[in-house]
Amino acid sequence: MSRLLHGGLVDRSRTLSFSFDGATYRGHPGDTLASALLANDVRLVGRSFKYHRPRGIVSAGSEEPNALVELRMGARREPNTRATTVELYGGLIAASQNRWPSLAFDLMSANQWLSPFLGAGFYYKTFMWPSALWEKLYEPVIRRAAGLGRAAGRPDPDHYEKANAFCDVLVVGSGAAGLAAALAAGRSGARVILAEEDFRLGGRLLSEFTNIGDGPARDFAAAAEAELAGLPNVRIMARTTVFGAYDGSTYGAVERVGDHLAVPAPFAPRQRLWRIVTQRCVLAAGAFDRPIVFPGNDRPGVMSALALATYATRYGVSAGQTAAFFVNNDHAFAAALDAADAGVEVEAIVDVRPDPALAARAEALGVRVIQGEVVATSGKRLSSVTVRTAKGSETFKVEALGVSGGATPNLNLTTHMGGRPTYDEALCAFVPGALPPGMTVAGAAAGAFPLQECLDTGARAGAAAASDLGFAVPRPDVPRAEGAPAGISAFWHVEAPGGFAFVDLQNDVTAKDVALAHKEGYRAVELLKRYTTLGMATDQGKTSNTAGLAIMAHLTGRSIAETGVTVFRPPYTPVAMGALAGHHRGKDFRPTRPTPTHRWAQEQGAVFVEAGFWLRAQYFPQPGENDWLTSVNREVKAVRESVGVVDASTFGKIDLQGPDAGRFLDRVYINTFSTLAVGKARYGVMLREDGIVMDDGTSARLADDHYVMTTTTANAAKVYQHLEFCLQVLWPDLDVQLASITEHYAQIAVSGPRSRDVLVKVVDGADVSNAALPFMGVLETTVAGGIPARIFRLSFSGELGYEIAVPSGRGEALIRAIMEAGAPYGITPYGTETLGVLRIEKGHVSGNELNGQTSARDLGLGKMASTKKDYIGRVLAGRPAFLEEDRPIFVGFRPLDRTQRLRAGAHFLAVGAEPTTANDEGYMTSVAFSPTLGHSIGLGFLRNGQKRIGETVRAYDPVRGGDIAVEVCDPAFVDPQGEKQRG
Amino acid sequence: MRIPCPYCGARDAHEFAYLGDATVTRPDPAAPDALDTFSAYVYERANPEGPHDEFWYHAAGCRRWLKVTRNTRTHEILAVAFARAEETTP
Amino acid sequence: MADMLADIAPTALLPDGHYGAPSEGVRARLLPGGSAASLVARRGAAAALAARFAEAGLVLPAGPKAAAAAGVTLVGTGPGRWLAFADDVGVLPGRILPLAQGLAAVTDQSDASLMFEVSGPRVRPALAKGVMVDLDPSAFGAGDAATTTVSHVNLTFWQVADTPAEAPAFVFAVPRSFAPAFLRWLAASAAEFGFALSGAGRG
Amino acid sequence: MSASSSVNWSPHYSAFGLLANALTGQKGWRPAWRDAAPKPAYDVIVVGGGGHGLATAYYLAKEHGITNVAVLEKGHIGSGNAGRNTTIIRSNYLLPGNEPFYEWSMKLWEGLEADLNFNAMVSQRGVLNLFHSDPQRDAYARRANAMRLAGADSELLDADGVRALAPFLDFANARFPIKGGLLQKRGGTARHDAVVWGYARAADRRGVDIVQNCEVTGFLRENGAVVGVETTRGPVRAGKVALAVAGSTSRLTRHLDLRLPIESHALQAFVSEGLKPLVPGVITFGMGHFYISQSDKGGLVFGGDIEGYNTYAQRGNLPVVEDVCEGGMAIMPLIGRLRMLRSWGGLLDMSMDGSPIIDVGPLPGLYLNTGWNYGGFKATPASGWCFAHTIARDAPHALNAAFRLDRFRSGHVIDEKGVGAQPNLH
Ligand SMILES: Cc1cc2nc3c(=O)[nH]c(=O)nc-3n(C[C@H](O)[C@H](O)[C@H](O)COP(=O)(O)OP(=O)(O)OC[C@H]3O[C@@H](n4cnc5c(N)ncnc54)[C@H](O)[C@@H]3O)c2cc1C
Ligand SMILES: NC(=O)c1ccc[n+]([C@@H]2O[C@H](COP(=O)([O-])OP(=O)(O)OC[C@H]3O[C@@H](n4cnc5c(N)ncnc54)[C@H](O)[C@@H]3O)[C@@H](O)[C@H]2O)c1
Ligand SMILES: Cc1cc2nc3c(=O)[nH]c(=O)nc-3n(C[C@H](O)[C@H](O)[C@H](O)COP(=O)(O)O)c2cc1C
Ligand SMILES: [Zn+2]
Repeated sequence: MSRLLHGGLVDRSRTLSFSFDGATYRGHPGDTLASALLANDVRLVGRSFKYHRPRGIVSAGSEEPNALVELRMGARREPNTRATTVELYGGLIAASQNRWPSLAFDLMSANQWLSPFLGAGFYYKTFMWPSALWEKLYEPVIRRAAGLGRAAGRPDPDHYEKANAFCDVLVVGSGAAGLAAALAAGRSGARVILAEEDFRLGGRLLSEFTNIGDGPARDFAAAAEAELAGLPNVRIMARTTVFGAYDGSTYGAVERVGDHLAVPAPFAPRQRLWRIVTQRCVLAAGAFDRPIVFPGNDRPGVMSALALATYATRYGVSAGQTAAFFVNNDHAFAAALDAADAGVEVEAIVDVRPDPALAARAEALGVRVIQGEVVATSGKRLSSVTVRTAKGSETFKVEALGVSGGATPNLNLTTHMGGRPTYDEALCAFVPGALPPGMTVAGAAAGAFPLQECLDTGARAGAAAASDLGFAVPRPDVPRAEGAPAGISAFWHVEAPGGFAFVDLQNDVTAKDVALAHKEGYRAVELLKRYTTLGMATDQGKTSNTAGLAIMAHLTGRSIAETGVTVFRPPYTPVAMGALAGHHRGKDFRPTRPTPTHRWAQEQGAVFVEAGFWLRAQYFPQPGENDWLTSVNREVKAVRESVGVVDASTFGKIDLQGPDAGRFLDRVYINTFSTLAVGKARYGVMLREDGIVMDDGTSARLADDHYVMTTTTANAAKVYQHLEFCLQVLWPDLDVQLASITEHYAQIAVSGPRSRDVLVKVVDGADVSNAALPFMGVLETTVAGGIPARIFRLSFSGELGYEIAVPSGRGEALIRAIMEAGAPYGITPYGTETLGVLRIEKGHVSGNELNGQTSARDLGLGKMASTKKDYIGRVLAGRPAFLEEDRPIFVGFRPLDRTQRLRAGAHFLAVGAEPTTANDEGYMTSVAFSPTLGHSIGLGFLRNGQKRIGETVRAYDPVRGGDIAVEVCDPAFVDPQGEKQRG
Repeated sequence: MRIPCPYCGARDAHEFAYLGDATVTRPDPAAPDALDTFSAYVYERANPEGPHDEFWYHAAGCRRWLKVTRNTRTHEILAVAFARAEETTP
Repeated sequence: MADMLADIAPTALLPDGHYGAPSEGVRARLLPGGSAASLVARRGAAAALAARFAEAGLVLPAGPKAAAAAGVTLVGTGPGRWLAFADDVGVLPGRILPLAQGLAAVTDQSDASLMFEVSGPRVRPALAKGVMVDLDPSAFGAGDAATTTVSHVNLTFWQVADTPAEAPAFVFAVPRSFAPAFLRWLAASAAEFGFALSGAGRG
Repeated sequence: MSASSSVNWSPHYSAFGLLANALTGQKGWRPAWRDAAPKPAYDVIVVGGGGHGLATAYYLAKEHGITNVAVLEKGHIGSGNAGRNTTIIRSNYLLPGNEPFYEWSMKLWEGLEADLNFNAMVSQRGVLNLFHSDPQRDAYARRANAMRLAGADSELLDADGVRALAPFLDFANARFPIKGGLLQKRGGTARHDAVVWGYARAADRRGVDIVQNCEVTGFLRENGAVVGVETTRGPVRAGKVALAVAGSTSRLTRHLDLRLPIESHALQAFVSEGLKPLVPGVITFGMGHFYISQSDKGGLVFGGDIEGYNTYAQRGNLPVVEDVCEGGMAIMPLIGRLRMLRSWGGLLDMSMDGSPIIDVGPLPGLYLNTGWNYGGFKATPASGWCFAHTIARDAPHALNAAFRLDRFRSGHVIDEKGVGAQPNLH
């Protein structure tokens, strides 16, 4: 056990047991998986990406590049989970990943001996011969070796949700700077959200043995938290990572609601996505401790100096029986002393600088200070380090080495909207450049490293944000903090012979790889990144990027500032895709819209089909019918011979009123509506301004200044939006009012020769005779005992037919009444399939023909277009291409051999023509088996089709093995004169 | 991105449908060169970098067409107004 | 959690009952059907219309607000556009139509929406899971209304006029065909606080 | 090859070379391409060092013997869409104006590595477009047959066929059930950066100057003709100036007072953390905006719809991120616990009919290559090949004959999606 005897913010009174790679261990509440593993002396936790080198834990936070595990089991398995951010819970199960057969013995580690061949970009130069082997051999091998963890192969069983929050000031991070900012803003009354990714507030304050005011820094954090918790205008969100900065001062954040539990609490989500809309943001995200590149720097046991100290101070864990530090800055030096204070056996602090400011304090604690550089390490897990000094070299035994090359401000969120960091020579670090609107940066994230500056900049930023917004900010009362020096001397890379010196631990990018990229001309930082994959791993190079750039700068002889830096993009840390989807998965991916008669249709045994968000009855199988075609044939026959009923409520319906309604319709339809008589309906076609058909439907005139329009189901919203555009933008002088009535009305169609007989029984006495309600007539009356209704005598099927619109709440009652009234005639419910067959038999165009590529002329509707007026799309429908003879025109098709089946999607070729694009003459859009005719029929577009009626062409369908001769015919297969619908 | 709708207040842009360039106006359909002017109206765009006048429709809100001036480089919204000038407010 | 909805058809309203945690943090009630209409002022007639309504003791709010008077709730949904709701089915044809005569287009919308009253001690945090409008009392108070999109459903809602900031009640007018989806979202969102649904019947 | 011996050309890549260098401390490597400075004049200037610009230069040299060519790139090569796309290659187009062109591109991909002596990791693992309704199936059948007519491969799968390829999709509880898919087995992915570097190196080895950090800021005009460009590194004259700057096209044509049928829009793309092999090929969802593949490094590479508004900011917003992940969860609910690692955006040249423009003009001396929408990566070889032909011969090749600029005026638009003159809907 490496648990120190006392100290740390873990609850030693309670023990949690957990397992890693099958062995059982114990930890305490307050531990992370990483601290608990270290406490149990587990140092080897994973294997690296390319060379499968043994790796341990290097950080104590979300920047962790190494200690990635598969957490949980079965469908809940989460690959690539950073042990350093997993809050320990009882029963936790984790396993190492990217190793085979075992973590201790990984065969793929042989890769490291091949490293001379596997340098940066090696794959671009090889595996090309023979080319067929790429997919068959090389790529599968590369793929199996690459990747990290394994996804669970099953649907995620947990629930996610999204939530919205609004505030005046969002503070990101709850270290000294964040707490000071939240206090300053919160005390003014501004609405503040304080988001902290850790499960405990305090940031570095939890890990540093320093004083603020009269007490330990931790106490300050606790007191600040208590005060903030007491302010009603402040909301503290722990376990919440702000992952992205977006336009409109919108921030994305993810709250890990249930990740610290074995399974999420009942009825609570696993994670919650927050969209936070704020006026101001104070970024107080701290800084990362970055490594120094030296040979052997990836040995398990080599870690960040601050992390080593954090494990000791916050978790009461010594990362090894003995430890040493290798640093170039005071902050890490102080952390080393904190570690010693906490009880870690510190052998030595190796500092590259001649006189570290804190040397005296170290000596006082009995810690040796060596001026020099670590040049080598050894051991499967670290057992010794070799230091090069002015006097020569020295090797000594240690189990842990804390390394720090300085602090890298955590400015990740500042670049999400295009800001570029700038290099600060004095700090040896990139600091934020241009900021997203409304953002300020405080504390270490801004390069204000000393604790006092963190408090000061935080308080200032919080106060400024609130006062900017008009809040009266009380004079910030910033406590005094113990001053620690913040000296640093630039130092990146120990040039020494020997083993691998890693820049990017996770992607196995070495200093040699950077040199190779330089040699091959991939010198721009973005090219360096892409050629070597530096910074592209799951940690996004939070700790490694700067050293990589520094090495490239050294090679090119340019400064680091000139060399520049790659940018961070959202998310700050990887975000579960489940959280980004929230509630919207499975059946809840999108709303399901039932029609008004859904329940009734269910009772009738309907099979349903998706139509956009709607669910419509597709057909109504009867007992004994075991394929859909039998049912559909029966339904079609019923309509043609007697009567059928279908729910047509999904059509878009728009109410148009106002003195200019008629004139308006004249401008949006190709045909004329202002002359339509009151009480009559007319079929209309609308174009887009580019001359292509947008939609079709009927509009009826209910009064001089009142029309009602129907649109296709698919285009309901689009047409409404278009009409509003015409009214509000194109012709604001027209006095027309629109209202969507799609939801208010159920619309039930009754069709077939006996439909009038049924209607007579359904209406409350109104005269619906042919004379009173002729074809295309409209009647407002009541039905089924007082239900207000509009009856339109329309026909999509070609039969005598009516569409009855009633308030949607009464739709079910109406259809039941119709069924009852129709019983004597064997009234038959039908669905979308039969609707399709009926309209294909009749040669009516529908969605497959109105595909956004066809003009009115193409559809055979050119004659409808008025030549007496302008309308949307008229001018551009007159372009030369639209008038070409050769354009595919709407016609019908039937197989020469009537037993053959037609297929939508077949293309037409002249008989004997080569199947080439050049010979392509059109395509079949819709087909059906016509029970009325007893054979398959089709609709489609054929070059110059109208003129070729009677010709034979090939319907070529190679993708389904079809190639049949078809006869071109008029599209109206049934009742071409339209006598039935008028009868 | 949030668009301050003059009626509804600031809303996330995903409540709106975008149409694009609001500087073009429907030409005279009766003019002899209508084919050219309509082609230009429908297809040709300045596509500027910087301030851009554009149409947005508040589809999930008040269903008004808005004329928004937005910087296409920064996404800053510079001005918003109803497309129909004398919108029948209140 | 996801299982809570797994066996309920997405095409029907959730059945009445209690969902989620045992507490009752959020309540929703399907309001009995009344009558509803949309009102759209004729070109340039909004002011005259408002004046005429005012004379009749009704308030046409000049913005996204809900005003209740004399048994009618008038909700602003756009410039010159309102939704009118009344419990009594006779009110709209009887009063609104004659008032609007010549100044506005009136369209019956009585069956267009289902109306849910949503309340309870945790109503705001539950609604925040879909409503993208700031519901803090400082930003949205009694009588405020919004037309917006919630969990892929476009709808209009308002805070009931006489409900206080500490115990607000909201009415959601949800397009009828989207009501099942709305309730599924609401139940999922309110489950952690405990959710009681009534008025929706057997579903 | 016209290489002069004074230049340090990149050596030929071979297994032997790799071995030799491994044993000699990588001493033999040279820059993959020279970092050229602009000369005062060239026969042809190609503006834009993305895939299309570099391929154009390469084919000018290789196919037409025109080697006095410069590619001027404002940043580093591949910093535009070429370096930020989701790498899908396919030739599953519908319309006659498009399909033969994209099929030619497929053919060039198939021989690319041997041609360039650079492994661009062209991986023909299949592109599967799911469909969820009968009308969608009909539309895909029409497309599949159009592909066959152009000599491409295509298959129409039913739900069982899809299940056999991708058993991890949601066949049990999907809001929009999977009814089948259109499969192009020859489709797949290629490594985006490698394509850029491969063309750059191959063009360089044929004498083309690749000039980085050289932004074109205006044009040199004489008698109405374009005779060169202004750049941040001074004026450069040229017999012909060819634009291949994708989403930046209007920024340049503004200097010539041209209004084009182009809008600039942003598309985001996403990559997950690295995973062991999971997704075999490319899969697209037919009822939402989501498509996915897996890179050789193990990251799931995925994307969805464009942002939908004109923009020159190379980034997107949260609603699209959510929309994409909702689509992902809708068909592949096992991704719930996998994590999005990085998102980024690219600047698309969305055209008014969703199809490209490769043409001579519209001014003398000027040549246009634009309108690639979200789909120009797959076009890279054919675009370069056809553009080179168009520049060299002053006339389009039959393969790009439909990509004329005047098609909008004549009405010969090529609108695959049928949404009309609204770029954000293509
Ligand atoms: C997120 C995303 C995903 C995509 N996915 C796919 C996909 O899966 N499959 C597919 O086929 N296509 C895809 N595309 C589209 C494809 O990437 C582009 O169509 C294609 O890359 C464009 O051609 P290009 O490579 O030449 O463009 P770019 O790489 O953008 O090249 C243009 C170059 O011009 C330079 N430039 C601009 N202005 C100037 C100037 N003034 N002076 C000098 N240089 C200048 C730019 O810096 C840039 O390097 C995607 C695009 C994006 C953004
Ligand atoms: N003297 C030096 O040279 C030096 C250098 C660096 C740091 N420091 C010390 O480090 C501390 C810096 O204080 P600070 O307040 O600036 O930082 P901090 O590191 O104490 O706190 C930052 C907090 O932000 C959180 N965080 C980061 N990104 C986040 C995100 N996207 N979403 C939510 N939470 C996020 C972190 O978990 C952390 O708790 C001080 O204690 C200072 O003394 C000193
Ligand atoms: C196909 C593809 C795969 C990518 N894989 C990764 C990856 O594994 N890790 C990573 O950090 N970035 C990856 N990226 C994204 C790049 O880091 C970078 O974001 C992208 O090229 C855009 O450049 P920019 O972010 O510098 O603007 C990938 C990009 C593409 C196009
Ligand atoms: Zn609005």
